Amino acid sequence: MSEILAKYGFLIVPIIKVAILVLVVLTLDAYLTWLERKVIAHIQARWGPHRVGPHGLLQPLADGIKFILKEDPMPTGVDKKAYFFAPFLTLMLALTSLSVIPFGPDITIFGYTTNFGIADVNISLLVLFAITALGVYGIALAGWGSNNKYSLLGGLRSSAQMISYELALTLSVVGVLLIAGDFSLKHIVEKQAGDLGLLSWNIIGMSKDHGSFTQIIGCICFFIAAIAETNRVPFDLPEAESELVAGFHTEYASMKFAMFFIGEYTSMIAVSSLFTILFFGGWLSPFPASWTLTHYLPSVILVPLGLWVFYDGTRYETILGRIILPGLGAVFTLLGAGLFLSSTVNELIQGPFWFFAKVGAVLFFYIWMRGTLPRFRYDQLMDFGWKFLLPVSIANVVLTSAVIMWRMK
Amino acid sequence: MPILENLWIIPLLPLLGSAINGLFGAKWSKTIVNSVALGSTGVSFLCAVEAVREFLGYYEANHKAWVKPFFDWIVAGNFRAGFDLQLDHLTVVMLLVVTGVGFLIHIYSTGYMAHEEGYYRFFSYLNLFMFFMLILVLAANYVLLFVGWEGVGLCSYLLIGFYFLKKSAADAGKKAFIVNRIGDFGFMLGMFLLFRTFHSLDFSTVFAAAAKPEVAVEPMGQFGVLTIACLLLFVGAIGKSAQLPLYVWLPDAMEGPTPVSALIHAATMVTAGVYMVARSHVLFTHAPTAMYVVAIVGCATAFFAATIGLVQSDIKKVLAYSTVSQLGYMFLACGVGAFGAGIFHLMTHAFFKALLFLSAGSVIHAMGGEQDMWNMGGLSKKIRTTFLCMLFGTIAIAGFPPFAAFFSKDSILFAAYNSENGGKVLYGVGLLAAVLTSFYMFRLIWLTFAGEKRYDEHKVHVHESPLSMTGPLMILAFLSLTGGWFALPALFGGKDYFAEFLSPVFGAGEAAGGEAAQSLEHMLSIVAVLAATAGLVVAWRMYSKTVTRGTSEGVHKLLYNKYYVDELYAAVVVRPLMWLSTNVLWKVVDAGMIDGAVNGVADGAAAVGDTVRHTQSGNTRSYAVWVVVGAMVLLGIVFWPILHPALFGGVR
Amino acid sequence: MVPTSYYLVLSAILFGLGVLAFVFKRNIITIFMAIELMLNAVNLAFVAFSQALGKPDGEVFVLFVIVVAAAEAAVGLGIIILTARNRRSLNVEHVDLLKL
Amino acid sequence: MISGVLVIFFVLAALAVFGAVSLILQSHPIHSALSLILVMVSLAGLYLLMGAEFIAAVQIIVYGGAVMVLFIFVIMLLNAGVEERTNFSKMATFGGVPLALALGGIIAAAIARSSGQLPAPTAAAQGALTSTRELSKLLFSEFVYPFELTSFLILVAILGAIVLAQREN
Repeated sequence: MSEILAKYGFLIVPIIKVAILVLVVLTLDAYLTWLERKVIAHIQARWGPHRVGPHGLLQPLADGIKFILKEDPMPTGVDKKAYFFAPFLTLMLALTSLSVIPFGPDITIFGYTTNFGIADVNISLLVLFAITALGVYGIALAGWGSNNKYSLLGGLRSSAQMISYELALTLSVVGVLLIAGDFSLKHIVEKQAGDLGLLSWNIIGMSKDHGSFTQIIGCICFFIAAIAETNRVPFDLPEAESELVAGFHTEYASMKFAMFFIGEYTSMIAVSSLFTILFFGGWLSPFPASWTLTHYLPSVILVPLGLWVFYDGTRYETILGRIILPGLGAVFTLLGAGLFLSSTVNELIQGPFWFFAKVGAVLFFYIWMRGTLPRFRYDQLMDFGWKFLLPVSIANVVLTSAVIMWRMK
Repeated sequence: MPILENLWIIPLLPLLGSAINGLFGAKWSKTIVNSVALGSTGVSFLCAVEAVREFLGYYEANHKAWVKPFFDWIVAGNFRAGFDLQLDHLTVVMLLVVTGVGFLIHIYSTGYMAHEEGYYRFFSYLNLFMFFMLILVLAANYVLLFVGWEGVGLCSYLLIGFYFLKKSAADAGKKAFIVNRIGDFGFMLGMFLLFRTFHSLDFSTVFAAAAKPEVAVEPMGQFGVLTIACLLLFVGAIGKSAQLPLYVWLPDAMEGPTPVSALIHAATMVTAGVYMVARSHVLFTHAPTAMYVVAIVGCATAFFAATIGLVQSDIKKVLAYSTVSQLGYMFLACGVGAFGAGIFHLMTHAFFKALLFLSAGSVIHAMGGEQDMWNMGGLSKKIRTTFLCMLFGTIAIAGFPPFAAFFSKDSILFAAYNSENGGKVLYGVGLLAAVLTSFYMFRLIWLTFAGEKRYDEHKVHVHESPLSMTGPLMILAFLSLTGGWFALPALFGGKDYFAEFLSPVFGAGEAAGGEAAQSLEHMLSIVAVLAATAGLVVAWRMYSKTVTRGTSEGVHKLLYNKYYVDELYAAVVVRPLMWLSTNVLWKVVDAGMIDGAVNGVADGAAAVGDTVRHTQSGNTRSYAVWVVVGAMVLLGIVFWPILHPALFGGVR
Repeated sequence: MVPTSYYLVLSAILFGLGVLAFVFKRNIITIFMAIELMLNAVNLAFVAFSQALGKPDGEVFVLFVIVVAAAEAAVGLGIIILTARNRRSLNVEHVDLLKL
Repeated sequence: MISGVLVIFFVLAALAVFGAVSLILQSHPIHSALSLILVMVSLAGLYLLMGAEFIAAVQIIVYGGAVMVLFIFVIMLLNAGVEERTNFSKMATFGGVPLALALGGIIAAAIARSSGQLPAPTAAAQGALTSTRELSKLLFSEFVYPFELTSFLILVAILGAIVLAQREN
């Protein structure tokens, strides 16, 4: 096994990793939609999906089937190339953007060491930005191609919005780059490692060994700009349903629409991961490395959760629920127990655990905002981007560089 | 403060005055302008006096002229013309005369010009003139002297044409300028020749080189380098000092205000020629031919101008011709080698001629601008001071003892009499001129002051001039009485102090003592007095009684029209020139060639543009293609060495 | 290992195509794109040279070119918008007032 | 034998040329823009191939992400239609295409003739290129004044664009 890996590893391992990643991410997207609907529903004092499966857990599946089976009408007078090309582009770029994100430290399986992610590029941050920069074309082309005034307006808005907020997005990262002195996301994360735990993350920026400074300003700027980049509320003007029906994807249906949908959520995940990596120390545990007990936290969380789900599931109304939920609970419990028992796997799982925990938190924040905030007006959007966000991020760059210079000597 | 060490102050002061008045005077009241003009001139006069005093001390210490280079002006190759100022006894005389008389005339002008337009302009010009004149006098090399020379010419032009609205005035100014150009041309040629000969234009160098014993005196009738150089310089002098045949501008120059006539065209500028000749006496003494020419021209001018002066009716014209004639005397003196006498006469003439002009000005002032003597008469009662001053001047110029001109003119005639080859003739003509002089001067007196009035009482209100005018008159009258007394002892066997004073410059030349000479001189001076008396008597016979302007015919007509010299020049010189300029230079050269060339270029450009214009279709794509063409050409040039084997199948 | 001349030839071809587009197209925006294409061709040559010579200077030049191109795009497109507003057309051949 | 790198090169080059040609042949500006984007992306790939990864990233971020988006934005804003093939300019109609081809030909020929003089890229050169840090050092030491100048230029350009774009009022 190991010698095969040593021989053809460079060919086999990436394929496997890509397969896993796509699978995981698509599922994640699907259940992200579920989560979103649920959370918003509860924010709005509704039940949300609860018909298909227990607590609507099978709703994403139903949606997927619906998307596949739907008819795909094509409006007259569309610009065919653009119309067909746009959704593919969107999805493709969204997925590609995940390829440079390290979900954890390098791992060694069967004596074959590889990075916890698809590609390990030394300018991965730039690559990520490049991909997100191209992301606008999907929307713009969709808006243009579908020969519909609402779509066109949506496309226009999104392109303008993208250009405006990309600057702020890039500039807000410069502080982190100055601290890390490297474009590689992996190194950026490793730079944040320290015996202070979460205090040495970039957002706090307390670290003894190298010049560092709190990136709280950059963090806020980045988050706002990132929301704008992903066209989420309160910056979802390209698809403002109250003004533009559905914006750029008004004319899309079935799989094409699905692609846009998946693309959006994937890019949400990508951006959240980037956010985590840049400011919240990526896969690093918030506790100092010396606190080894905290390594059992996953199982400490999983086992009770599983048990509760099992117990709660047995009292569910429908038979299906009474079958699925306990099963799920059992899975959780066993997983936690397994982790508790095999320390190697436990160590292996630490990084991803924290990473996805943080990403999940960020995603929840996303959804929370959507449930809370009203939409910007267009001129407000532009004013905010150019007159507030950009100057603030520039100021952050200046401040950070000054402080680091001072700390260095 | 040692003025001598920074002598530049003396000329600088008038320049400053001129600049200040010229720039700001327009806004200022007459009082300020006066104070500036008079202040600058007066201070420079005082400085001059102080400088002279210091110089005399300096001379006592080390017996040589005082020269100091202040800064280099032109330095080219081995040629150097610096701003060098020189002070020796000759300069001293000129300096005192210029500053002193100039100052008096400034004072006079304040009264005379009181009611004129462009008051500040007048004084600005006058100060500028003082500046240039002082430069001329103090210059230590020919180039700087030429600067002053041209400068005074300019100022004379400006001041003659002071009433530039009056066409005759403007024309007179132009005439003076142009005639002077001829002389200056000669002067420049002379300078070039001197530089070619002596490789320098500094007085000291040139004269030292010329005074060397090995430099032979070019014998009579032989035209060597020195002779030609001297003659050329003398041409310049002729132009500047209004000698035959270039005297024509001076009478017309009387168009200018009377103080100008007094200062520039009687006392100072016109004598610059004499000064220049005297300054380069070393050269002249080495060129007897030139000397002889000078003597003849001077003598001829003296007589010629006097004859014209006989019949003029304009009071200033009379004085103008008298000036020309007196200048002739000075040149006669220089010509016969009596430079000292020439300078002596220059000084005295400066006094009494300034006096006469100023008095004439006072008369004109009194008559309210009337200049024709036939419309005057019987003024002696009305303006007594002016009358007395003018009488002083007349007696002085006529040459009665003990007035100034008696001594100066006397010494000139004596020198002429003693000079070899034709001295007697020169003396005779000079004597005749003296007779004429006293005649026309007393004619002027009688016509103006004696007899009954020939003007309309109600039109003209005759009044005496203010003190600012009569004051200078009196001073000058005193000077023209006493100005000659330096030479007084010479009559009684004593020595001529003036010649003595100048002897460091000219050498103890013509103080030829000896009993014979003594008696001869007495005899000659008695003759001169008799001649003057003759003139006086004739004038009294003709004009003391009531006279009327008679019709002029015959000789009188000829004289009255100045021998038709102007007409002659007009016919011989001016008209051909006009014709040439009009028909050749203007119509052919200018209109044809120059304008043709310019317009041709313009038309050519227009024509080319007309054809090329069509490439400018306004269509952007065409422009783009043109850009491509240009890029191809450039690349072709750049890549040529790489490409041409490729294009012509060459092998790499 | 790709020979440098390959890159250079490619950049030459791209440049030629850019020029072709520059003279061939009628739409102002497309012509502007042609200019960008030429700039890109030049950039390629720059990078190729800097690779061949082993000096990063070429890449610095490329950075400058990109920056200038960005600025140019901003101003140029502003001009284009104005032109389109005034002339009501994007066809350069309708913008022909620049003549006698 | 053809190495993998060479294969990649040819693929990318073909893409670039195809994009350039289609930029010319497409009649609609937005398709031309897309073709141009294709060219740019493939050029970025070539830069990566040469080891100039930073340039590659900047190429995509600035050109792909900003400039071309601006183009497309303008195209949408002006709602540009299919370009009309007018032929007012005889010069361009008859002279343009051959001249342009000739120009490209000249350059290509010059390169082809002189390719012998070119130094072959060495491994050391490759290594030197990969370092973004070195690039930035050069940029901020030797080329700092041009750098500042460009930043000033950008400022001017921003102001110019604003002045141009705002309506008269």
